[in-house]
Amino acid sequence: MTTQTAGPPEAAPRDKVMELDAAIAAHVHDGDTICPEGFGHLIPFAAAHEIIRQGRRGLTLVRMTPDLIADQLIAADCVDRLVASFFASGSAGSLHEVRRRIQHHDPRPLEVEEWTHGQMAARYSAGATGAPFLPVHSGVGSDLFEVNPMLRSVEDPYGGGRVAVVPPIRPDVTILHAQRADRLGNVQLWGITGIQPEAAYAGRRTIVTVEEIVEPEVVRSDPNRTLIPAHAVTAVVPVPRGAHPSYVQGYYQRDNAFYREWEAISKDRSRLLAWLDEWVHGVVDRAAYVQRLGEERWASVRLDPRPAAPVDYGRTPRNGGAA
Amino acid sequence: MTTQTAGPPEAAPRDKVMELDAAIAAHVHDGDTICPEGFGHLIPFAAAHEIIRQGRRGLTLVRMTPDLIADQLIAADCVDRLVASFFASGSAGSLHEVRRRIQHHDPRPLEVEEWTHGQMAARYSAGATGAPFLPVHSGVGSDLFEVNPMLRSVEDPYGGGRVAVVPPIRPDVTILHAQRADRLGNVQLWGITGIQPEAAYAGRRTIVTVEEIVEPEVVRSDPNRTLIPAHAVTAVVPVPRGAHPSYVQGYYQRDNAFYREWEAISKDRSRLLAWLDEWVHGVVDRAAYVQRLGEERWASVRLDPRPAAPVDYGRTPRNGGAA
Amino acid sequence: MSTKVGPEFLATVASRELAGEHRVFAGIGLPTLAVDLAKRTINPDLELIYESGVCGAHPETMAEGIADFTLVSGAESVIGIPALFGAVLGGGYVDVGFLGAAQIDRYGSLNTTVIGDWAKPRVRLPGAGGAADVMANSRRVIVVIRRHDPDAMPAELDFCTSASPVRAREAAEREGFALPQGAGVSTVITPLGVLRRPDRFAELELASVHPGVDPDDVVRATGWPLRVAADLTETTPPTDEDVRLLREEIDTVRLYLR
Amino acid sequence: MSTKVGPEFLATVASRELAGEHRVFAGIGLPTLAVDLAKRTINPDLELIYESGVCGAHPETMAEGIADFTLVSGAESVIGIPALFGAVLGGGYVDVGFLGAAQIDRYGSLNTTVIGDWAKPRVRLPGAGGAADVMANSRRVIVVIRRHDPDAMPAELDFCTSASPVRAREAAEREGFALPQGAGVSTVITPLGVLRRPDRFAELELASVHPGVDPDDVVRATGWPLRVAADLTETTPPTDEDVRLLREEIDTVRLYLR
Repeated sequence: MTTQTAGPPEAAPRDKVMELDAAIAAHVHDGDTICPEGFGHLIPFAAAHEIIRQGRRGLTLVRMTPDLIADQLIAADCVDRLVASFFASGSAGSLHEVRRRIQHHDPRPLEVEEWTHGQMAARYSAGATGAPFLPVHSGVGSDLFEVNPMLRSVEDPYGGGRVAVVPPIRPDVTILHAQRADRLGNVQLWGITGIQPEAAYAGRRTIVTVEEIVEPEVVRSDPNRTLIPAHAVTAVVPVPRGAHPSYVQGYYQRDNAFYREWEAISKDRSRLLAWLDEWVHGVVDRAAYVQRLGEERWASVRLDPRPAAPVDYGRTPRNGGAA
Repeated sequence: MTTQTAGPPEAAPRDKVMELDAAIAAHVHDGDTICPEGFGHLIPFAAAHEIIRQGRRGLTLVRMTPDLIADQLIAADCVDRLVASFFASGSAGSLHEVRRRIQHHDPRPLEVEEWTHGQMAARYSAGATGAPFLPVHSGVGSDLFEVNPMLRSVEDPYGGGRVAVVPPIRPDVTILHAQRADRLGNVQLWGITGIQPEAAYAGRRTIVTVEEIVEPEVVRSDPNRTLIPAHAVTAVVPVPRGAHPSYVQGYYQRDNAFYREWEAISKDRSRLLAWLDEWVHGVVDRAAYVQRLGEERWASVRLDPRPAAPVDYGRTPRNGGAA
Repeated sequence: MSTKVGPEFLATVASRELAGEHRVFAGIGLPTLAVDLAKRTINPDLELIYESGVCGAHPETMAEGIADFTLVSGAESVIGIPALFGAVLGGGYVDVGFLGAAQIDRYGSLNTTVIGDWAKPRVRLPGAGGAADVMANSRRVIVVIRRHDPDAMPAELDFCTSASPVRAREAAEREGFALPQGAGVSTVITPLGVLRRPDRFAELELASVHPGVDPDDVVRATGWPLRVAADLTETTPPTDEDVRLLREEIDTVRLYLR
Repeated sequence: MSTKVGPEFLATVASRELAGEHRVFAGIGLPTLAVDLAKRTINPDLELIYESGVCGAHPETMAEGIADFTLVSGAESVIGIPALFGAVLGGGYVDVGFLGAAQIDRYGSLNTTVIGDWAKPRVRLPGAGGAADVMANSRRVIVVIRRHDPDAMPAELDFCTSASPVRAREAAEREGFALPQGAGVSTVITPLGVLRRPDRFAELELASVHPGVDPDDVVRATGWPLRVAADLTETTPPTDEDVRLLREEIDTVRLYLR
């Protein structure tokens, strides 16, 4: 007899606004499993840089698409183990620090656990919902079973045959970036929303950095836009431009030029470490990074407006309506 | 060796706008399993009344909360079998036609399949995603297993013990109501969105009635609001006020007075049949029903505006942005 | 046994159970009144969650259903039904669930399905709805029941819709099931008194009697040999302000105060 | 063997495979060009689906990634990753998936994981991403590959990331697995020719050679004894208008046309 323990979130106060350094210091510990998620959009670079600055060690890094954020965290020696379903960057090509660690064990090996996107999505959903496992479609006939003992199977009790299943992800800390939140931690995001709601619920603690803290009335005027309710959030941190060089729908574009530069930076380990010295250790916080990037760079990723068509939620008329 | 067959949706033309009578005639057949869903909101009454008018027989009616729409479809003798997780109306109390059929087999028995809300939600999710089953938390230790042979269990392959599981729902037709859609069938809804996206994907055919057909530009200005993409929709039908006596967030309130009247109507079978004669068989279409209800009734459910705060998706500036 | 106390009394006693709690899964009826009163008195930060997917409701008018317009407009979040039952309930985010029942047994198992035989019942009740899911996943469950007699509180349920941890443990031991995370019914508020369970696998016992109620009468009104707590107390009645809020600000149309 | 044709040729041939299809799961690179060209020529109604959750994309500028801003702004729908992999792919809604690979075998199994041993590979490739999910669920898969030699088209894969229906059937027969709904790779477009499978469980065979290519050279460039179709044809090259669209309207910065 065992007990299902999705496990309740750790308690958090009602006003959840914190500074980034304090949030990372309080909630990210050596040896933690962290999920700094965001599928090509809203990648929480500012939070990752703060983790590097604070010198965390022995982390298990879980991300569907590692992206540059993985190359940086791994090069900074924060990470012992990578759990992922893609080992390159869609826009930047190879992640050379990741490849050096895996192909040459240079400077030391990196433990890897490998899934498909659909399997990772199911793992986050299982983690969010307290499901002990979820069935998936992919994997049958592949070699993925051979290199991953946690990819398993069960017999369909409705007679459909054997089915591949995956276990939940329950990270110690989920770290996300989003467009806006209120001080209670109700988070609104749009554009590619990826795996963020499931990752937020799956986290034992969840830190969300946002472009803007807005008044509760803004959030409450459009409750369907709150994809991450406050109860799933431990700390909310205002960090404008906190996703650069990735992007924020409606706020700034991806810095594709930087993504293209990354290949050359990461290919040369000493150059990569110099980059970390200059852009992570060499800035005190995100505001200093934003300033060092300079106005011209920010102008290159600016956007013109493209507003969403209005919607109305309605309000009971003062003089009644339905009896 | 068996084949997983989520089954592709039946092909549909690119412009999916149809009239309601034609959509029901084309897509709802005697003996079909139908899911006219909507959790207390956006209940597709107009479509159900058209099914009654067209005299469908032998349907399996699947709805989490049967609501008055079930009492009406069953009283009109369209339904042989009810699959549900709640057998009353939250606002109207008892559904007396349902109770007569179950308690007294009057005028004849009604076959019933019974689940919990969480189980039904999982069944729709399984149907939408082609999963052969999904694990659920509820049921352990209850008598639900004894009355429902389709509620089963499997052993967690990660050592967590035995887990209750449910099979997919794959209705012949899912029928929904929503605020707006474009002619391609991209459906936008807000307020309580319930099980609608999953039900739309689960349906072999999916009919969506809407308050308004809007230009593609409206939908495409806010793609995150499109909870049901066009590929999951077979036919889209403009039916203003098509959810009365239930409600449409931002358009009109629930007609709570009618819900309260229903108890007395449905308690007396002859009165219920007279009601169907007057309000379903006695009107040619929804426009006639709307007109018969009268301006005073509509005024009683009107709403004042409460607009959502604007959001912006952004557009690449003409003169460049990121290189 | 006739009702000794009115709905104002039951709603107020229920509201006090919400002191210090973060998130409540609220139903319609007396729970609607209880959560509203708690927010206006002892717990203004209480998050109201409804099975329709509304989280952090701030209704401007009293809801007549769990899927009401007034719960949505101005809410902090509205999520889909799979997310509500999956992530919010299954994820262990609900502190307190409010449930009603036609029958409740000594361990807090609930019947909301049928009176009589399932196949052709004497009374067809609403069924599980979200109750069984709330029971399986909430850190505690409070039951408010408008009757206290051996039919409503029998030795054996006609049907077990929502299993107590004791029944779930029996299934776990018998068939190897994982034990659900839900800790079961902690508190039952009846017209005669308040029953509590000392721990997850214990029996309900009479913790307090409402003013003027003889504990022996409560035992006689119960279908199993009800234990009386050693530290039995008298239930603190509503204050005038509680009653005023309920009648003049919350349920002004006397929909649930009946 | 050196490349006989340029990316304009490959993209155009790929685009023609999309005639009459409803929904395509598009990747980045040559598939980006192919789906854009198809929409501008033979299939303006084609729905572009990206694994980032974008359905019905209408990009105003060429995407540099599957999660690009330009794919989202003006799209018909953006859904979550679980819905994209669950409902759209798992639900059987994808007609055509576009995949790349470092290696492909005779039945259309793909390797995108490693060259060499998995634990310490000679080359660490990007891994499964969504490819294995696309393979398991799409009605057909088209592979565009920039090399045609025995390393890229070997007798045995170094690693099977995305299993062909033949490999899936072996697992089904051996271990009782349900057979995935995906029908596997129908078409492989290489720099030398086009390979097709007559049916789901058949071997790929050479269906057409690009202009100037000797079929025997294609057989020699393939790591297994490649069958040549009885009705072998010559691939129809791009028109001037195809090339103009690709160069002057679609990939104006020559990101993928390289």
